[in-house]
Amino acid sequence: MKKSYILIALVVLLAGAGVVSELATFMDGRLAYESPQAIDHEAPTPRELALQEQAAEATKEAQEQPYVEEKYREFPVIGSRVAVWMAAQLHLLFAAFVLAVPIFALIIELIGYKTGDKRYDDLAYEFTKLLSTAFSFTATLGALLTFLLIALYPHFMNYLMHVFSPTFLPYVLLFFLEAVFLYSYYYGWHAFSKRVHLCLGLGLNLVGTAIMFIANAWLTFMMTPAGVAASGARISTWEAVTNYTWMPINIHRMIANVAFGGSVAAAYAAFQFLKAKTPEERAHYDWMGYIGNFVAIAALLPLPFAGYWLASEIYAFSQTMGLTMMGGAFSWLFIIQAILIGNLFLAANYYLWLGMGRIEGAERFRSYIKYLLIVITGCFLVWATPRSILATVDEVQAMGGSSHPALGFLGVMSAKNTAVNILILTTYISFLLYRRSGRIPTVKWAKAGNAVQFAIFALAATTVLFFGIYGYFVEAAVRIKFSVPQVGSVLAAMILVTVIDIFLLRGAKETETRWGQISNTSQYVLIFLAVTFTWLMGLMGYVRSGLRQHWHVYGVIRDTSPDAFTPTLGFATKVVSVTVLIFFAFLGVVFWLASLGGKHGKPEVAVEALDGGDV
Amino acid sequence: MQIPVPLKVAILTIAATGFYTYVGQLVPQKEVHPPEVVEMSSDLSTADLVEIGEGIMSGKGLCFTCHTVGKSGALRFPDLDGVAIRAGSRRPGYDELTYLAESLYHPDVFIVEGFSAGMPQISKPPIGLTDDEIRAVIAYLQTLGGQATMTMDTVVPFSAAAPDGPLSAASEAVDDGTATGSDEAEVEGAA
Amino acid sequence: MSGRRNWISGGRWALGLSALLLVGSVPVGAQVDLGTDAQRETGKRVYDKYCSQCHGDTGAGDGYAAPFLRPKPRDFTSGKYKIRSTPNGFLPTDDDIRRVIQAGIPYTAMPAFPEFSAVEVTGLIQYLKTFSSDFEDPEAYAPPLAQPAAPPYSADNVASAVEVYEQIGCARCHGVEGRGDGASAPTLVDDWGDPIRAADLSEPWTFRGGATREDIYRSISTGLNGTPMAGFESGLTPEERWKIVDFIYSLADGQTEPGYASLVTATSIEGGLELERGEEMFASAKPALLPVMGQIVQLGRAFHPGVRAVEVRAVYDESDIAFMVSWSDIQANRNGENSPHLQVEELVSTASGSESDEGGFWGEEEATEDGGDFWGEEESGDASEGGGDDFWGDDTGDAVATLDADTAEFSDAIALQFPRTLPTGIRQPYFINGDSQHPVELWYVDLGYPDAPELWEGRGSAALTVTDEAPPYVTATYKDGQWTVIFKRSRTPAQGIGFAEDTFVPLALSVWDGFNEERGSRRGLTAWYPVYVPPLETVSPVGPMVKTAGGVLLAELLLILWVRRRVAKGTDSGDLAGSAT
Amino acid sequence: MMNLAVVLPVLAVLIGIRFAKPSMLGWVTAWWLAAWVVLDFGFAVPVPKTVVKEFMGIISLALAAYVTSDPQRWREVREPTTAFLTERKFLPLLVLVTLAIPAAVAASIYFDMTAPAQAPIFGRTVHPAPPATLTVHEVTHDMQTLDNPYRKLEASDPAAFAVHVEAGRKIYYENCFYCHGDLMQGGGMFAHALNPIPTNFQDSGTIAMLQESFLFWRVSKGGPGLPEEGGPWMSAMPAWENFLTEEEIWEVILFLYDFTEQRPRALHVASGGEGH
Repeated sequence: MKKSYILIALVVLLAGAGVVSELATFMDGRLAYESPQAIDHEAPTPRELALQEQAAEATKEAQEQPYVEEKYREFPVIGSRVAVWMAAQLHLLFAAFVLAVPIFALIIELIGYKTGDKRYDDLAYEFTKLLSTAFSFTATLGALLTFLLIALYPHFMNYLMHVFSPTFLPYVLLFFLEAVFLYSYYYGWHAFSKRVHLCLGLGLNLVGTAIMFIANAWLTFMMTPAGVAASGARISTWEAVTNYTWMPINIHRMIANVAFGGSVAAAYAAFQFLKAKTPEERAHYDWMGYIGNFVAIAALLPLPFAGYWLASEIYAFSQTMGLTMMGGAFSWLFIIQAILIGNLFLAANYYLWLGMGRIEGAERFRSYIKYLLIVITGCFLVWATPRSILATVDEVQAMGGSSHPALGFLGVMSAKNTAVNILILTTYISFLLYRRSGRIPTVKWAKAGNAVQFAIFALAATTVLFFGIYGYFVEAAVRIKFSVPQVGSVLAAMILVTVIDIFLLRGAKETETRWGQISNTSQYVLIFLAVTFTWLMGLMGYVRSGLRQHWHVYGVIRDTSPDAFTPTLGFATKVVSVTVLIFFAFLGVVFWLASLGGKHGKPEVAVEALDGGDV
Repeated sequence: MQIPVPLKVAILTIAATGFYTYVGQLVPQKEVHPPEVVEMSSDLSTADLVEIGEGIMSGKGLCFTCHTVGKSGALRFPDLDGVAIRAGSRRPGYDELTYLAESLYHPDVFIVEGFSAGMPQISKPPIGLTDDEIRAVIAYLQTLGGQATMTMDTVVPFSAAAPDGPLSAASEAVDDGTATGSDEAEVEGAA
Repeated sequence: MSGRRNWISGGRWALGLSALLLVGSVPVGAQVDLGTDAQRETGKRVYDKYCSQCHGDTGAGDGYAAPFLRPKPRDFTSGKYKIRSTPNGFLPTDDDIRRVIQAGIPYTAMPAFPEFSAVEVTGLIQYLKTFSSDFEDPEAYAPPLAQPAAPPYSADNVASAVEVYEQIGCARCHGVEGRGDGASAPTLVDDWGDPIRAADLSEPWTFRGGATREDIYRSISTGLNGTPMAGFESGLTPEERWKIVDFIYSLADGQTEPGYASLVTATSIEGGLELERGEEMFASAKPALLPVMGQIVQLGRAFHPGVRAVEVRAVYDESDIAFMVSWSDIQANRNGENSPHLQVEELVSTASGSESDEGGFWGEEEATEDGGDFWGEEESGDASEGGGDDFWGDDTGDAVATLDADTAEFSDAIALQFPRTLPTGIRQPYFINGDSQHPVELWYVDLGYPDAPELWEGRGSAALTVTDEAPPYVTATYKDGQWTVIFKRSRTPAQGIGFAEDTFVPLALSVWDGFNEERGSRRGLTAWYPVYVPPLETVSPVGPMVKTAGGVLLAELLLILWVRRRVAKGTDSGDLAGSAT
Repeated sequence: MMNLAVVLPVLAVLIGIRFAKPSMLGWVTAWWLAAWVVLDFGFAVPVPKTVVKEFMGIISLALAAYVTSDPQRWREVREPTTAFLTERKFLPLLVLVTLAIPAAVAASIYFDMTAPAQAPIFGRTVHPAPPATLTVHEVTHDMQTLDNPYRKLEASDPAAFAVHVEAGRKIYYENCFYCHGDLMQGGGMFAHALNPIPTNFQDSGTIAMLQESFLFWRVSKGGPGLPEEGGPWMSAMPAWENFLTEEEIWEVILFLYDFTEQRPRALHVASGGEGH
């Protein structure tokens, strides 16, 4: 009964609306026809005449109007800048994934080929499975970005084409090649011989890297233009390509892509783990997540150094831009970055510690966690200490300035460099402990080897601390150079210790690793890591692009659009967040599609025999 | 009450991004705008114009990207020191004001010996100075070796407000900018 | 802490020495300690880097900064040290000098040097002694005066002290209310003939010798050498001195720190903002003490503003806002004229002293040199030497007569400065008269003509104009060394800035002290301080409180329920993120 | 630097806890409280609230990671908590706590909303980016290559250098010390009346981090010449080009470095910058 009432009410409402609108048109017509002429003749009413005249005039006016090239067009609601920003960000995130996965898929496949261990081959295949859908997304988003740019920034895009038109054809050709390689690599996994297949993988990586290098040329040119006259006229496309920041960005992006790709792959594994029904599945995806995370963190460790190189090139190009980045409007962005990276390190270590639960005999290392945590927390705190502190007027007066007399020491470069280096070293020790927890060395010199490893760590840490503290006593010009021995000692220590470890654990007695026996929490940590990586990429993309401030091409082509201003960090973080959420929604689709394909090819892996410690 | 995994993951993702957004709101919020467009009311004094002009030269006009004041040696663009002294005598029939105005509105028409063309039309985008801004720039240039006489009422040749004068033909030829060849011809003719 | 301990030990030493004095003559060799060569060398090294820029290479108080300083840097060649523990006219002890070096002298250019090592300070003391031959003269030394422990503060003392305060003539210089506005205050000069001001006893934090009750007692006992302030060691009994101390202490309600404000908060009041209500209207408003600095940024610089701080109160109702500004002034200058835009010549030339050839820029004249015309006659300078029953001599009375405020050329004035429009971002107009892009308005009143306040617009100091907008209503009173000026204006004027509720409006003040020859750009001013006008109807916190607390409670209950369910189901696997199946 | 009256007792309590061996829950709570007390009250100069919040957030995260990274520890925390939330004997206490927390939240909101207004906060840019070029006394300098013309005398002609430094000293004590102070610590006679307060040149984070050209820019253009992002726009620093010649500005810069015994950042050093 009730339902029918509602139905009747709806019908009545619709009918009512129709009647009213009909009435309105009718009345309009009535009013128009009030003119006596209209009653007697077919001739048009004065109103109609006036309307016709108006229309004719408008047409004439439009015809007479010369074509004016538009400089900017406006995207509805969110504005052109945000539209392009989000499209570019999404495109880049997918592109990063598509470029990164082949790198470590190929390496894993190679390991599988060399060791003859089929599990690695399966793992590589599983990673690749994520690729094809992601590739289509990348291409689609790339097209969207291009359309948006041409539509919204026609004038500026015209200029970029003026400089970079010679690079377009190679780009498109490479893109075709990429598609050919990718699909043949994926679909031909079991079709080709392993060697041919590996070559396909290599080709895929080379082409992918080349594509990225070309695209990087465009965007680095916007930041640090070269090869053009002051008026903007092109002098040399090659010079425009090889500008100041091109190579640093290439390297930085390559490493960051691997870190990002690894973390997204790990998130995929985590997602599958959580949905898994059988212990076998759980074991497999636990392992996959572990490998993905390993790749991500291994790439994360050298990333700050690549970042330093990039920053120093920016300084070399323009001190103004460098100071804008570090001292100016963007300085607070690096505090947010510190929080993100601190979270990354903390979460990565946390995952490893949780992972110790699945290894028999890991208990003996459990007591070290406390100290590692204290060091990591300390470094995190130092890194997140702002140079100039947000404080109330009273607090500022109490401090005698915007930096705190005690905390001020932690806000400067010496302290931060030291913190980063120690953080990297500590994370590496966490890894080492994890690796060790499953094995007991049997070589005779095990004790001595351990002692040497410890000594190397102590030496590296001492070097880092020494230069960190010494940095307060020397002038800035000298201090800047201190980062070299700091970074050097950390890198050297990591390499040396790894080498020793490989020999030390030769023929080690291995305890059981119970893959799949890990708390669900750890899998959420993996997903959290992926979100944080993605968000961090979004944020750093913003700062790289934002540094240009009100320029399309820094110092050459000015941005005169209404969006030329640099938005607040709060706004930027909102855009980044929305983009990240959209990305993860898309990613969900990719995962879902990948899992559809895998339904009938479930990994049949002997869980107990899995050995993930040695990558 | 078992929450499905995708939902949990979604909640985690939203919570994490939400947290970072929150952190982003805690830091100082500064919006950096491009160099301000100087509001030029019609009652500015000559001294005001000079000051604004100097600001435009170093800011919006980007003049000092290329030009220098008080430098010598191998320069890519003419040094502007003492430009007011030279301006009145450089081209026959051109007084100081006309010369400066032409150099600003149509920089390629007359090229100082020893230099090559390359200055963009600053009255057009991307620099896009308005007539009044160019007025201020001229006022500043007048002080470089001379005395500023520019007022808001002075009619600046080549500007939109200028009546058709003997030079408008030349300016039109340059204005449409379709054929560089014709520009060169003008240069020849004018020189 | 250590300073006080020094005083106690000094006191003991003094007791011992007074015992010796009773016996006979002072043993000479025991007192003249001029240090070793090494000490003096150390001292010279320190002095040349840290001291000579003010006190001069030869200790004559003629360093680079000297022309810009008031009080002038100490002339060490005179052997006259202000802050001592010894009787008036005698040399200080080493500890006295040490104390000043380590603690500095408040509200002068003399900074504290806590980072000097003991060796450096000792060396410096010995080096300072080489500047004056007095230190070689055993006769110039005297043992420190007794410094008894302070008795507890007594309010009764305050009432009975007033009599002593009047009787011995404190008020003649320091004024009845202690604001440094005594009748002879305008005439005071130090032993070098430089004008000097009597301390404003209502601002103890500015006392050169320190603001604690012990410090005040010591300054009263020893006097300040080289100034008209005599020592009252013999003139007053210790009890009487403590009475005076307590009286002074009470003038600032026992405050020893100024407690400068960072915000002026307006208070809403009932009954209409009628100027006739006067100060009573501001009874409920929170006073905000704002420090005043000299305008030294633009020509016509004021290195020594006559006003050190102003106290601001603000009240408002639906339609109007009123500000009450009060400050200590040595003298009410109602004659003469003043105006924000007047040009003044520089009082101080950088070229003073050695290099007279590069003067020009600051203005040619050095008005301080021939200060007699406004700083008063010189004869009062030797008044301190009397030291007997009549500390001030008779001649000061005449001096007062000759320096009459009625003949002054410069009048006192004050201006409240607000931006013309409320700044939207962090950018504010230039704090001195605004700038061409960010104009300000000045609520200006020349206190010689309090009935004719003016509203000025400033677009930089060179572009100050009187507008024809309605100026604020003003009343001004001067009483016992204090100006009190009340401004009242509509909160929603036709032009310019309004005072909307719940907004921060930047305020900067300028004060001209006519006695100090201030006019135009030479003046004291403050930085920008926000004036906050709270909403007339405050939002009740109950709503948000209930909402948030309810939300928290709900979350808690959900959590408890969730945990209980899980426990009941037995699915509590211990995994943070949920069941592991 | 530290307020020992607070730090030492906290340390004593933490050491005591080590021997008292409380439950994991008690241990974590104690450490969290200890960290908070030290941060909030343990410093001679109070740490601003924003930093305390940030640090406590990080420390909470670390403690949570510590507790949950080991099933044993997690159980030790979880079990008493679960017991407290579920068992009947705790019910009265649970009700009390459940009500107390919203009450505390409500109270803090009450105090927040009725607290007297505070002056608004303006973040300050420590070293705003300089312009590409700088025009002082009608001479335009390229900031990239601008250097102190007298700096080279330091090595080549120390006597002449000393003369310039002494000239700078005179300029400083005729112009600058009113705000920046006799000791260059930013504590001049007028410093207490300024906001932002004058720069402390003795701080190794100021002039030692900068090239001399940067100082030349700041000295010659002062507060009015700060760029758009160089807040907070209240700097009282005069544009000294109105008072000093170019030579005098360079000399006073020489003196700043000489007196504070700092070295300027060398020209053309590509650096990674700070805060990275």
